[in-house]
Amino acid sequence: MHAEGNVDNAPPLLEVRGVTKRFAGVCALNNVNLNIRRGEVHAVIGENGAGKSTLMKVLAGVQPPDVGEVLLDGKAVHIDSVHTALNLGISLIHQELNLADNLDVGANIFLGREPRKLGLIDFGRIRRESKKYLDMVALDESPTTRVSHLTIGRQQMVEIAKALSVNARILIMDEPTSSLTQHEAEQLFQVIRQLREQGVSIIYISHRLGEVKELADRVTVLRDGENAGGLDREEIEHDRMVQLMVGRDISQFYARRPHSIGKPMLEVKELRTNAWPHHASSFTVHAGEMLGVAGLVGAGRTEMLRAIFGVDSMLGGEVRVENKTLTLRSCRDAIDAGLALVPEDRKQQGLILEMGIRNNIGLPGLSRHKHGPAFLNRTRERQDASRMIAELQIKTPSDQQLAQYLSGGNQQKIVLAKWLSMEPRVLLLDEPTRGVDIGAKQEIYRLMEELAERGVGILFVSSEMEEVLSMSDRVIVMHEGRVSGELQRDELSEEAVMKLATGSTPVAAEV
Amino acid sequence: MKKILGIFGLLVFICVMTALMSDRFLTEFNVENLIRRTALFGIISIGASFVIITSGIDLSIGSVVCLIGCLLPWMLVEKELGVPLSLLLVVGISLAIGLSHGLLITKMKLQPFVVTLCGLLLYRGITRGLVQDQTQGFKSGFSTLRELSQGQMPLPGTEFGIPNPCLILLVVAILAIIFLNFTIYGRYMLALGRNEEATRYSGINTDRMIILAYVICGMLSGLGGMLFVLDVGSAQPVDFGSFYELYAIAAAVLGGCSLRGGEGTIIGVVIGAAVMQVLKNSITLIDWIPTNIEYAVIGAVILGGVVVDELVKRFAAKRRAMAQANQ
Amino acid sequence: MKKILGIFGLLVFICVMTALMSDRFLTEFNVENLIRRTALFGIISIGASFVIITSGIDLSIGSVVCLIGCLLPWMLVEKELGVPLSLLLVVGISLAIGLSHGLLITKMKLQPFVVTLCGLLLYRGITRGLVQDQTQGFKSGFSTLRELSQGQMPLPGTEFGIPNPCLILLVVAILAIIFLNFTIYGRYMLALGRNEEATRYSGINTDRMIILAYVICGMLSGLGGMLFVLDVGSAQPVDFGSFYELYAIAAAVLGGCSLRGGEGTIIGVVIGAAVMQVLKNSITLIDWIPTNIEYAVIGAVILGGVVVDELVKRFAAKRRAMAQANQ
Amino acid sequence: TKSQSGGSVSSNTTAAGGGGSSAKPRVGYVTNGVASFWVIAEAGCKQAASEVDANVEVLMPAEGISDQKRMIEDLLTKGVDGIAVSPIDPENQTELLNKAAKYAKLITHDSDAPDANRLCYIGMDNYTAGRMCGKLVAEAMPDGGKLAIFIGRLEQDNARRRRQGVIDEILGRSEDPSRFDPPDAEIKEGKWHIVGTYTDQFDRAQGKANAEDAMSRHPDLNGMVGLFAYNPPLMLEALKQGNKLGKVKVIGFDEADETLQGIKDGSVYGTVVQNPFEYGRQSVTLLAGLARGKSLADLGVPADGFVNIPARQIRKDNVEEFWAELKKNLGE
Ligand SMILES: Nc1ncnc2c1ncn2[C@@H]1O[C@H](COP(=O)(O)OP(=O)(O)OP(=O)(O)O)[C@@H](O)[C@H]1O
Ligand SMILES: Nc1ncnc2c1ncn2[C@@H]1O[C@H](COP(=O)(O)OP(=O)(O)OP(=O)(O)O)[C@@H](O)[C@H]1O
Ligand SMILES: [Mg+2]
Ligand SMILES: [Mg+2]
Repeated sequence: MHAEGNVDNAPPLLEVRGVTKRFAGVCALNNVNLNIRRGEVHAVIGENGAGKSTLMKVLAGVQPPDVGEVLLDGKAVHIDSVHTALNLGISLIHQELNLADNLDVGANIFLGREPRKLGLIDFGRIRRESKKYLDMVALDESPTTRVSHLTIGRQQMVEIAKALSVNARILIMDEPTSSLTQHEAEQLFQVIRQLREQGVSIIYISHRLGEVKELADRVTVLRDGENAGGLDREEIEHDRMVQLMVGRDISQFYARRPHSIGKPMLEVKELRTNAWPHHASSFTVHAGEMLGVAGLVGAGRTEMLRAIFGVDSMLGGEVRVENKTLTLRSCRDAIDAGLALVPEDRKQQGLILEMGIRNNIGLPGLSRHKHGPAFLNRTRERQDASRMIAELQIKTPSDQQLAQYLSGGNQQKIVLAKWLSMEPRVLLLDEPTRGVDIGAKQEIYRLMEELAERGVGILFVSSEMEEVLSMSDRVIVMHEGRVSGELQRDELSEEAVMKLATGSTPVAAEV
Repeated sequence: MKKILGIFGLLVFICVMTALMSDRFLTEFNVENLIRRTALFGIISIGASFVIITSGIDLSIGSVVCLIGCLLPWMLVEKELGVPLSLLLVVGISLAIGLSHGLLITKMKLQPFVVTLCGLLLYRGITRGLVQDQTQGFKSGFSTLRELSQGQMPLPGTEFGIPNPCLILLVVAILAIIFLNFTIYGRYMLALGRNEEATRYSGINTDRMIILAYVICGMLSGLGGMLFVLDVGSAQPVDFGSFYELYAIAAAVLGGCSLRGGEGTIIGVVIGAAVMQVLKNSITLIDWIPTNIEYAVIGAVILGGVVVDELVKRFAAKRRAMAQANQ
Repeated sequence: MKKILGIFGLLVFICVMTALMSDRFLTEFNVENLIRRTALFGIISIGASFVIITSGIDLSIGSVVCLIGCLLPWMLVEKELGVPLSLLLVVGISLAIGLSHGLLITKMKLQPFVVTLCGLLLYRGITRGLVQDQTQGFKSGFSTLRELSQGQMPLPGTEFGIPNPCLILLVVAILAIIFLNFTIYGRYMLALGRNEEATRYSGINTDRMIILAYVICGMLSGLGGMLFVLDVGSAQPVDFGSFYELYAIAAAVLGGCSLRGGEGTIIGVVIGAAVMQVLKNSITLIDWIPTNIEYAVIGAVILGGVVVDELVKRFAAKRRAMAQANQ
Repeated sequence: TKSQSGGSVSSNTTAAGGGGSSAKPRVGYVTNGVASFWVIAEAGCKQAASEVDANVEVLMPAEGISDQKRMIEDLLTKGVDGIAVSPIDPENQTELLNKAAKYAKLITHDSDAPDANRLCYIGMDNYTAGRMCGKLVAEAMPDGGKLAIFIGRLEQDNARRRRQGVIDEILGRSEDPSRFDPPDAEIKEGKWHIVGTYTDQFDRAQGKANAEDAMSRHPDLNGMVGLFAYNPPLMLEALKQGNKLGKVKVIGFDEADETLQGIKDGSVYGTVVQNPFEYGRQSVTLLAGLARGKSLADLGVPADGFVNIPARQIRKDNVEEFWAELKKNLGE
């Protein structure tokens, strides 16, 4: 725990005292304290919905606290707007992407702080300066590229460059790596270390405890909106963090139970998608098998899953499920064949946030269980929902709760529940644990395993190396829209995956 | 339910105030008229609300009313096509219009506002060209057909009768309520109005649902146009049904539909339509309100309605938060 | 640039076709008329485009044109307030209207469609009540003031003169272009039109920017209303400026504004306004097109324009994808 | 300020049109709106065009006064030889009309613009026609009673005069077209009680609603006067619905089929009809003659420039004859 008279004994740069924040329905923060020293990387961790993002939004002037005060350099400050926060030198990289993708990279980096000449925007300076920050995060994009032309990962790097450009004293990063690959993440860590050298304080939020261990000087843990303790540099260990976060032990890696692999469930042959029209992929998923798909961001993995699920039409190739070739005109065809997809972006593609849990879970099954020609089977819907809520241990006051009021992990469980109630034969998962806390992550792993045991074929895309390594029976690695290699369980290693992911070029400065 | 309460309260309030200020308001004759007008506008408003629920908009409603309103007497009187064929054509045209809106919006990915704005211009223009700007009327014929709008079903044991359009509205509204709340399609529409992408990922053919919504709207606009012209007796292509889309959309909004999609109740929409018709009636019946500020009164009432609705919502949210904090 | 190219091509195409079919099209007199009309509609369309860029909508433009168009002669002729005071009042009223729209939308969180729909009803209603449904005109007076709309600046060395509204449009358009593309406020509007939250998180007071957009739209509608009435000479409260909001929005859409916000160029919008005025002119000038299908032609051209635009976009995207794949 | 463009237009006119009396004259006929009334006038125009060998173009502005301005300008652009206009707001359109008069022979029809340089006016006096309608009212209701007036709009000059004529006639006032009784005010004089004037802005559903509401508000109404062509049919609909057909006297204006049928059936006492067919026919004949270089006097226009096409009262006795003539003119 934080020993009060610590090594460097410097007065805190930023101090949060007794902050409380309520939303309709939840108390997101309750009497929370936090102190940040000059030039440290301070990790804030906690389960989904613990209040991390809310606390950061309070600091960044996005949401005013109900009670409590914030002190900067020992002086009470009143952060009533983002503008004030920026002026005080506090800059926040939000958990969700926040870019105006109709503008170019440079415009986004300097949005709200445009250099001016004679009252007009100084475009030349924006171009020059943003290049500097792009170089800092090693993003080789021109400042005049439209943001909408970038992949999600690259957009995240732009967001980071934007935060850097503030030259903040306190830089807050809310899960910056959730859409980055290992390589990009490493780049980010280097930037963070540099900034720390320069005396910038960094508040770092992540569900990847490995990163926290690697980076953080101190850790503050939140649980259910309250302080659950803190750790100093030498105390930062996986088990202690987990202990504080969830109040019980969870082992570092999920231990797979060995199980048998059956007949081929999903066969993909020479599949070509819009992202890489001339590159084709082929592979097979067997019953009870977990096939991991690794690759760099933009390797075309999401596109591939979408094509298999019939969201986008494929350019060529064949998809067979249990030896039957599918004609995929829409998702319905895929669902009818026994496929299910947990998409990458749960808020946009997985859930209808303003609808209740029950209706969300019931949505894909409505047409299967209808009465008569088209009447709703509400009983069935209710039963399915309560069964799933119990089975997946979704934390909610009622099955009518709107999906938007749940924490990220519980939202992800609803997306899973929605598909499990359809009893799929093949489950496609796209980054199933992105932004999900360690407890929920373990449960998702447990669910995946249970399904595999029941003979479901699982194809999962993940950018988290640990996850790929620990969960897969077999891994295919994608590079530029094609499968660049396949690794059996005993061949799996970080180096091997990275080698294939970067297109068989020797792994350079990575890791 | 709560949403309906507000607009229902407003309707009751306006009715009570008017009844207090004019002893003629509650006469059978007036009530009957009000019911008939509400029914006519209610039908097109229900159409509008389907489109709005899928987070679309239909600006062409008034022009479809014009097209059908002019074509029906034109086909019957000028072209002497006979009632069955004419009705068939009316149905076919309304359907084709709704269908083409839906297809343009889903398959061509055009914005509903743009597509239906073009519709607004197009259908009125076509009507004017087709009937050469001539007023089209039934010339005192077709009285059986016109009973559809003008007749009434006597209530046994009373002098009072329910106007036929009201019966039609009743049927339409009940079907709409069942469709929206008790069938999977209604659920799909509500879901896709909130989040089309997620609905599509759930295996629902959202394009088909959106097309269906525009088809329903087109059909109900056509039905409305038919009933309007059967009621009024004649139609002039240049101004028949002009601005009715705005009345229909306003009724839907008053009735609790959000233009952001995914929300709305049929009963609320019908009450919304009633509010506007009663308002117009009140302005005529109450002597000291000059009739030329009619638009201003309607505008003010709609604005007041949504402002109060918003304030009540905020107040409720605040009270809920307080209550929780005190627990 | 590419966006403008399409609409510019359409304008040129229509002009060439009309010129081929009517030898009167390119007479000085006609060109001058066209320029004046385009200028008048261009001004209100620029207003509309600001609101559309912030992903809002303003349906009240036509009613503001009506309000100002009737009030100006009313104040000058009936109330004899004098030119300076009247102009001041015109500015004040337009500003107040824009401001109240902006405040209702940002602070009360009402939907732009609803607020401005109420405005549409309200301002026309108020005008009708205020001037008692009487036509308001200048009665052949105030000719100096009317020069603003009717006069022209002779081009030295030629017989040709540039109509004053065109000069006003030029000033408005240049200011708008500078504002939108070269000042931070324009950039904020573009950004918030696409992603309001992100813009707010960047420390920008988005509410203030949205209010500003509605104020600009209100002011330009007011300016438009003033120029329209100075040009025409009189205004009837019941139909003056009726449907102009739709023309303005259509011009903005034709000119490349997306109703989803964040996109649009001023030059495109002005060309969009020109397309519609030239179309109307062509229909009158070309003998074999019956004038009563005017609306139909405009509707068809707008629809055709957006459909072709969409197809071209798809084609370009496909080709780009192919090109990338071949690298 | 228009002198420069003026020069160019007239020169173009001569260049393109040839101007001479040998070529077919081109004539424009601009109405004040879109209505069936004008469709009859259009038929008259067409007939005259073939009679005197001219080209005629009939334009109906759908969007009010600015639309009318645009149409007149566009006609001038086309270089027509003559234009007949029914000005929407004569008092304020002087300039536009004078401009038109500069480049083409300009006459007014249906509604006059005495201050503008028009050559003559073809039509009738709406005030007089109103008084004729008032006479019908007095005939139909010898004992007087409660009366409601229905009209599309009141801001049009012809509408105002027409209504005033009705009121002045039944109240036995002197002739004064400039009088104006406010529309909402009730007028009680002697045996007459005029409860008000209802406008509908051309919305037919509203027009019918007005008739219904007037009956709700005044259950003892004895008479209804409809002053725009579509008003009497709507009043009949409302009466039918309220089972008061025949109990309330209906006096109309213009010649909607339903109105004429009503006169035949006895549910309408009578109507006053203008003669739009003649408006059109005479306008075109006159303009074509002027274009061929004839003078007004040659063409039989009285010195005061007013070609009177009188309104007529149609009652049960002459309705058959009138209707037959109307059908013939429309080519039905
Ligand atoms: N605008 C809001 N309205 C209502 N409730 C909210 C709002 N924002 C957050 N909450 C709730 O407040 C609680 C804390 O949310 P917060 O986003 O801070 O959690 P978190 O620790 O960042 O979780 P995660 O790891 O999933 O990002 C959650 O229960 C959340 O549902
Ligand atoms: N809708 C789209 N249209 C065109 N190109 C797209 C589209 N979506 C993605 N792409 C492109 O396709 C490529 C593959 O993207 P995809 O999202 O499938 O990668 P991924 O490997 O799944 O990465 P991530 O880990 O971010 O999900 C990228 O180059 C991206 O720019
Ligand atoms: Mg968070
Ligand atoms: Mg992906």
